[in-house]
Amino acid sequence: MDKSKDKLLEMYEKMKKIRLFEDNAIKLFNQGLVRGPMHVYTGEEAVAVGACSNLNDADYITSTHRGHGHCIAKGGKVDKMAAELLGRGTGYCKGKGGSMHIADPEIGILGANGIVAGGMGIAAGAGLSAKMRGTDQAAICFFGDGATNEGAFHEALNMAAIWDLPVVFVCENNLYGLTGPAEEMLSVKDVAARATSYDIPGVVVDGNDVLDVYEAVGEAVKRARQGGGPSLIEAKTYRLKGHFVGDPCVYRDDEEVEMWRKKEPIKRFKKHLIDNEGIDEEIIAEIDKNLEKELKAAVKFAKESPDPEIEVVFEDVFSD
Amino acid sequence: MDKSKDKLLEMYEKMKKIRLFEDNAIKLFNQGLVRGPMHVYTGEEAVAVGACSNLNDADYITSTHRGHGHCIAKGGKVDKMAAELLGRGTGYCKGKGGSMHIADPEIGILGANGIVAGGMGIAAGAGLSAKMRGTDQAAICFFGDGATNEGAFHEALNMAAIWDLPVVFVCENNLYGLTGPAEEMLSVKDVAARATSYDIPGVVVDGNDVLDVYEAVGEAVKRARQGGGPSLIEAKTYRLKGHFVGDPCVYRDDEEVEMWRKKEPIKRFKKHLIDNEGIDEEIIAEIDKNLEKELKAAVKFAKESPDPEIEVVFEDVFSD
Amino acid sequence: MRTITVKDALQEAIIEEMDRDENVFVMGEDIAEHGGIYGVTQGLLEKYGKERIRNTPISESALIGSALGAAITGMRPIAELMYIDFTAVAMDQIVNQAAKMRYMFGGKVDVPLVIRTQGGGGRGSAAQHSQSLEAWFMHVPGLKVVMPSTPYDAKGLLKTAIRDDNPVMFIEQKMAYSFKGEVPEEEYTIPFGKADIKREGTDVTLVANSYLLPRALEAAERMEKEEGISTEVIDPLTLVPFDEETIIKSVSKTGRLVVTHEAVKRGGFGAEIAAKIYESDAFYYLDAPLQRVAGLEVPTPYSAKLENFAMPDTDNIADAIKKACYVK
Amino acid sequence: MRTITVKDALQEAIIEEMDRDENVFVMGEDIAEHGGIYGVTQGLLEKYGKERIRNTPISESALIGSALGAAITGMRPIAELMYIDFTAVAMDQIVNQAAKMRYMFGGKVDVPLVIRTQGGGGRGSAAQHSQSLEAWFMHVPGLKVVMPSTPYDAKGLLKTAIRDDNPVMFIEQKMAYSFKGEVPEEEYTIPFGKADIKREGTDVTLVANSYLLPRALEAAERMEKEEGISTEVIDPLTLVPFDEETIIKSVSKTGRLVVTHEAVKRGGFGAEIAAKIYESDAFYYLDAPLQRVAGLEVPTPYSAKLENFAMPDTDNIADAIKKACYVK
Ligand SMILES: Cc1ncc(C[n+]2csc(CCOP(=O)(O)OP(=O)(O)O)c2C)c(N)n1
Ligand SMILES: Cc1ncc(C[n+]2csc(CCOP(=O)(O)OP(=O)(O)O)c2C)c(N)n1
Ligand SMILES: [Mg+2]
Ligand SMILES: [Mg+2]
Repeated sequence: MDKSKDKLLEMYEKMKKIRLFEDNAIKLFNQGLVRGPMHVYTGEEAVAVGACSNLNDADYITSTHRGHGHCIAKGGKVDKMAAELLGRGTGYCKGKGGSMHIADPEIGILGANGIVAGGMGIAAGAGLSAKMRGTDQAAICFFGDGATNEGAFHEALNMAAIWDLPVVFVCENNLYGLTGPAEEMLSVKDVAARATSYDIPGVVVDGNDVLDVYEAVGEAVKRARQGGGPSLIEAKTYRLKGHFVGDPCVYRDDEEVEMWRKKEPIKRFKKHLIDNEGIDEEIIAEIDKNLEKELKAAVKFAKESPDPEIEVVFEDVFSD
Repeated sequence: MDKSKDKLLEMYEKMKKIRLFEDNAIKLFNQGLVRGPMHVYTGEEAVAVGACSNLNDADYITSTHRGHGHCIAKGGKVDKMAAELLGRGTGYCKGKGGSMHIADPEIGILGANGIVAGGMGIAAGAGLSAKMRGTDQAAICFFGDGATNEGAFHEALNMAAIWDLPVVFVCENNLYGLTGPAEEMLSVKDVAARATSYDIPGVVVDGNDVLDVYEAVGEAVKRARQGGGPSLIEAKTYRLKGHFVGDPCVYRDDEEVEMWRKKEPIKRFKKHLIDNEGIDEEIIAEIDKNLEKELKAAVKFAKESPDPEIEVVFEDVFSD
Repeated sequence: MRTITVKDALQEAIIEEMDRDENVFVMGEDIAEHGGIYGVTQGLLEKYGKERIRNTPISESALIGSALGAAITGMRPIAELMYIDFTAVAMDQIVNQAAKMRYMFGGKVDVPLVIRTQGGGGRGSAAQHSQSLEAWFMHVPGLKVVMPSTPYDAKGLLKTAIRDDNPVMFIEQKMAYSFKGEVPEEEYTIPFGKADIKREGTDVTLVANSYLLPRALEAAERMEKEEGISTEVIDPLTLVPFDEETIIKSVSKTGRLVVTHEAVKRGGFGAEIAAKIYESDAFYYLDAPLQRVAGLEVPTPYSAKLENFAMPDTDNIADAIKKACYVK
Repeated sequence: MRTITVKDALQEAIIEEMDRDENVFVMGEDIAEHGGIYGVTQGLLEKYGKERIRNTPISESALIGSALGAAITGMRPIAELMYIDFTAVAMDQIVNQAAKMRYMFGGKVDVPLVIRTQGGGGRGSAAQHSQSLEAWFMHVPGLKVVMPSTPYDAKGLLKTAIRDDNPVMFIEQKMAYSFKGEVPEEEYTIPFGKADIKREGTDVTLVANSYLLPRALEAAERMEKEEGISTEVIDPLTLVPFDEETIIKSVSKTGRLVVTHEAVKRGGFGAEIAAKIYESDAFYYLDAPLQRVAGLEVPTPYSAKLENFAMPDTDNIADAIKKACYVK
């Protein structure tokens, strides 16, 4: 398990990049430049980054409606992402996908997904494919607490388990579905307990502690690559923003949000880097500054990019 | 828990009635009088009878493609069932349903179901309805081991659990789906272990021991009526015939069938009644004789019943 | 008369029917505190409590399945399926169970189940949240299919749906919740299977509903003014049951048919209406080829420019009217 | 030439493509030892082993989902969905995921996925095992829809489907597996989007496919003999892509159109074909109203008497030919 300073700083950088991307995304949304529902990942950065830090470009992820974080963590480019949010022709999907469908199969990002639990079977299939092709690729399947009440969750976990597929199922338990509290909607306290149904490891981790996630998912990825089959990892976390941008959040109170803001993963990791890893605050400041620049450039790129040509509407229905 | 001789004899009678019904059904099928796939319950009688012996007419059941046993156990009439198998106008569904859709909502039989796990949400809904209407009705939901890999299983159990619905989920684990061995297709040894996912009781019973089923389901029904919520009961059993009538059974060997034939539930219960309950063999012989008559009459009724009138095809699409 | 939105009209219908019959209740995702994703049930939790305004887990198959189970055992559920695209995860319970149950059981059950859902484009919700899938349900015997446009129709039809003893797919449109119109204070219902002639005309028959109805009316006005074409605009209100008679009569008079819907053209309800005309006696009065104005045969794209291009609009409808009348 | 069944022709296609490309594999319920519920994959387990002839749990959503996941990461799965009725439990993965993925991702993936399934009536399988649902899939951009009838077509089209880089719904018919016909030993494929004129004629155009094609041909023969009517019988082979040209050309010649399908009439593919004719230049050559010969608008009943009545047959088609030609 690589815990070199470089690796740790790379993780910090990715988390921060996600945060800044979302800050900008919200701004763009509020400027009326983003359409449709947009779900931001603010506060959950440690999960995507901790998990994906165990993967390389050949590995796969499937993502969700709240997908920006997964995409960045797996190596997605913020300029193409921003352009996609703005529906521009230079975006990841030529402006045809938007926030909920950003994908980059070349680096294993098998797509955000607008259907809750819609990606879980796909992740199993990517794992099946890796296994049949005899590679050591692994797949991480991201999904929320709410998604664990979908039938698709159950079917995919059973299938992955019986075939020992190299898939790590990472549940982001952020306490709510859209507005439905996990407490009311889930018949178990810990999603991880559902691993029992598939006779696979079920592990709870602190989803706001990137190293905790990194390690647990690392174990699971290793197991997966070695033919040991799937795992279910539940990362307890919280979304600091509403379900979608503009959510009045009538279903939760401010104290709860405040309480979680204190456990916010980026500051926490920064503190750890400085306090325990002997990393210079200035190095971090430098990273932050570069990221600010990168994001600024990405937004500029997006804004200056043209809308797709009308002909694009007819393309890509079929491959020929 | 009623274990009077009358009750026990009633249970014996029902089990035997199921057996005889299926024997006749197979005969009718082989005479070319039954169409489509027909799945018989031979060897699993103790499950339906043990379970339904805890219900009264106001309670509900949902059933499966292998539904004859559940129907008889809940009080269904063999003449109307036989007529339905033959597609006659006097059948339970006027000949429009056939084996896989026999229903008698008046006595709580909410239908056999051609879709694996198709009845599970319906059972939850019947429980919800009972709860909302403030009655103490309970619902038993029957399904197979194969069905527990369907998403609908998972969704229904979670829903029933969070709302404490009065539903008892009874899994007939007969070791196979259609041809898929539970051993290979299920990621757990015991279906009952899946109860953990819903934080509800999960119990394994000997599905070939009618009293074992009766007691475990009885507990669960009591709990359900009292607002204690759902349970998952796994009855280990075996179908002595093929999946459907005509199944070449290439996926299992004769020894296995022979082994289970020895554990066959009706002989076993009969022995228990005579050996331990002091019931006279002649009383049982009398029951058998009467059942033979009843079944003969049912088959006669079915065969002599006319096909439905053509106009019937247009009826019942909508209620008006 | 007072003017209210479709959203409020739908809510009034629900309130009136819940007050009228204690067995009516609402279940769905995020319908309680949040009031539903488009706000139709806002405030109802406070009024009726969480038993009758019942939030469900994200389990659409169990949502419809349990609503169905409740419907056949004495209750009258209104199940809200957040987006019509999500019918895809509940299709078995809608199509194989709810729609067929009465028939399969030989008439032994009533199924008083309303499935409220919404579809269509216009908000950049992209391919998995913008579909128009009414044609799927129209093709399934045992389902009634309702698609209102105006607040008046939305309210009257929803009340009828709730009182109906059969499964009803009640399909709203996300952009149409804010449509405004007159709705009387007095109670009323609107029968299923009776089309509404929204505008009389003599030269061409235009069938339109839901989000496109106002666009159709606008196109009709414009063509009257600009080209002197008199367009009869008919809203079927319900696709099942379908009022063939009114449309056949109209086309027999005008000889020209334009149909518009948001759903992609291939296999949309426009095809069925066209076939009904082509096989009816109206055939003998036809003066021009059919014009269909429908969604492009592509998944809904996200970008405003592309989505707008992919959706029918007033201009497209006006063009079709002209084409149907051989006006260049 | 040798004569084989549709079942054997399908199996030959699978074998040839599996031999040709090691990434092709089959997955589905009960397809291994048992060889599939209608026997198409019988014997393949012995030949290819359980990795490539892969039995799945009863989990249709995961079946299609995992096939899709495999398809976009280098494999070419053939997923067998036992009955088309069960697409209802996998609809999201077919419609929201597989069909739209390439488009949503801006062209970034190929989706070489074949979904083989079977539908239709004739065996007393009742309402949940007898549907004809091709119209649902035809209405979803991004899916190709294939419905073969003869062994020759079944083999050639399945090979094309397996080589196609897009999701293909390959829809068989349960009674048609035993259809026999000539199939060459030599390799061949059949292109998508090219209709096949199965019988030439001049008086009326009859569109038919799948199980009803032989009935249509029989009706055509009978009408030739009994009434001197010359019927042109066209099998579209693929509903998506659809060969409009051939049918428009035929109807422009005959002026009369009969369409038959097992699916219920309302919203079936006959409506779409009718609409295509009505909106094409063939309109100007039409001499008679459309005739549709389709399933009754009811769930499929179990009893033989009722089911036979609910399904179209040779007599119904012959009657429609006569009607289209104004022969009483
Ligand atoms: C099948 C389906 N049902 C409902 C929705 C609407 N929806 C979008 S996100 C969401 C909540 C998902 O909750 P969770 O899985 O916990 O993820 P989170 O949003 O908390 O990250 C819902 C209900 C959907 N997109 N798809
Ligand atoms: C959704 C669905 N998938 C597949 C089938 C085909 N099928 C019918 S019965 C059956 C096996 C069911 O196994 P199990 O649940 O164990 O019940 P058993 O037959 O053993 O009683 C299958 C696969 C179906 N009817 N419905
Ligand atoms: Mg959540
Ligand atoms: Mg079984």
